Amino acid sequence: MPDVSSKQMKLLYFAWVRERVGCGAEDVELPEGVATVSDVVGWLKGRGPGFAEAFARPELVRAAVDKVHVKPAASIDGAREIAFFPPVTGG
Amino acid sequence: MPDVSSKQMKLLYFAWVRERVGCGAEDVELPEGVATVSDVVGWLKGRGPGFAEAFARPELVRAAVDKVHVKPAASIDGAREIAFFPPVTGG
Amino acid sequence: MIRVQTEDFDIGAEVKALTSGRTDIGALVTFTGLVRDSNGGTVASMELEHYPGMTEKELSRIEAEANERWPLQASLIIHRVGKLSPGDNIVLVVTASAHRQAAFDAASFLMDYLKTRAPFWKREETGDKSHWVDARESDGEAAAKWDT
Amino acid sequence: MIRVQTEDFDIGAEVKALTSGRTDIGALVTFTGLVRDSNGGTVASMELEHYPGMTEKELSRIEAEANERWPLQASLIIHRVGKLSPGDNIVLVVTASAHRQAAFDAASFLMDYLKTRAPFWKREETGDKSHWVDARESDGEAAAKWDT
Repeated sequence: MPDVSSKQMKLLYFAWVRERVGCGAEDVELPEGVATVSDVVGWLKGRGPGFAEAFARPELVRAAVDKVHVKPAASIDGAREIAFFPPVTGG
Repeated sequence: MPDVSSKQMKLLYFAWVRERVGCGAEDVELPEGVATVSDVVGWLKGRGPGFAEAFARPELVRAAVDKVHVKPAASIDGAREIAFFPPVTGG
Repeated sequence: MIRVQTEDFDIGAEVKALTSGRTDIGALVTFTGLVRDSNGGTVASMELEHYPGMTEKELSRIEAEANERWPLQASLIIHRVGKLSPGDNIVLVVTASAHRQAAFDAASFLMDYLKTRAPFWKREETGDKSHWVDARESDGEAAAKWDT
Repeated sequence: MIRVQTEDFDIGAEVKALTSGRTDIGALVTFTGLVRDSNGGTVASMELEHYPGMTEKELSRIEAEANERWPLQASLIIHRVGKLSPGDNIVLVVTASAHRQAAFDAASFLMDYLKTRAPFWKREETGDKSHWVDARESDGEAAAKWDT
């Protein structure tokens, strides 16, 4: 059974994900059963129209757990920070 | 029958070809029958020990006719300047 | 060495700092990415957003990987963030090696990886409109070719 | 643009001159070749001989060929001649394009062709001995790969 404190999470949003969500960073308490990045996205989509729009096509959104690129299926067990953003366009 | 004046030629030597030949540039009168770069090399080899040494292994020497890289079989018809040098090592 | 900064960089000064007093470098390659006015005079400015902390982490990882793959005497990545104008420098990559092939390949690799992994996002301002630059599929393909 | 000179060059100044006031360049690559002490501290100096007239002709031809093969916004080749010391600059190649692949490929092409076609010869002075640097077979192979 997961530690309750592990559900405290910092979420970060960048570029158009940030603009649609309406904020760049927030601290959230994730509900029970949210175990993967994909689960987080599913939960976020129900939090309001901005979130629904930002994650309407989840395949366009990339994620990083504790500043490391991950796939949607990645576990968030032990994570402190999850970031969501479009494909990068630097360089 | 080739024009006699066409046999007046400027010869240039670079790098170790120049050192072995003993000079960097000279004006020569090529004998009848010397029609290709290879012929010139053959004629040069008989001009003294320095020349013999410089062209002892003709495959190590490159040539340019009027400042354009050529193969040994290239004609020297109409040429004004022939240069001999080792493979280039710039850059 | 990696740096994320708002200020411009000076290619000549960066190269001098890397090579000064050394005699083991035979080949040095620099790549500079600049803000290009891709719309023919209509792009007024560009805003570069990034993910502080992750950016440095990714750039360091990419640089370390280049140094594992090629024998480099020196390497440097500088990426600017914030507001930039057409013609401005965006990114500088420098690689130095004994021979040219390693320097060329490492610089090309660094750019390909940076383009697909470093968390930067560009927004172009055109007149009173702005849009986020789309990722290019060709960048993903360019990065994938190093996986072989 | 091509230049053969005894003086050193300043990468930063050359790049600035090529890019200043332009907004159509997205990618700029420089390659610098330096005198490397390949014998571990024993090379005292290097003498670069060339074939005046033919050198300029060949460099111009190579540069023109690069501009035919890739869409370049700017290109530059500077090659030094005369006496050089370990750590000194020998050659600078700069290529600028809208996109990075063209700039990288063109710079690499220019160096490969220059190495096998431009009439320069290096003599290394080591203590009281000197020897002419041998041409590298790998340079011929590198140049040949562009023929396909």
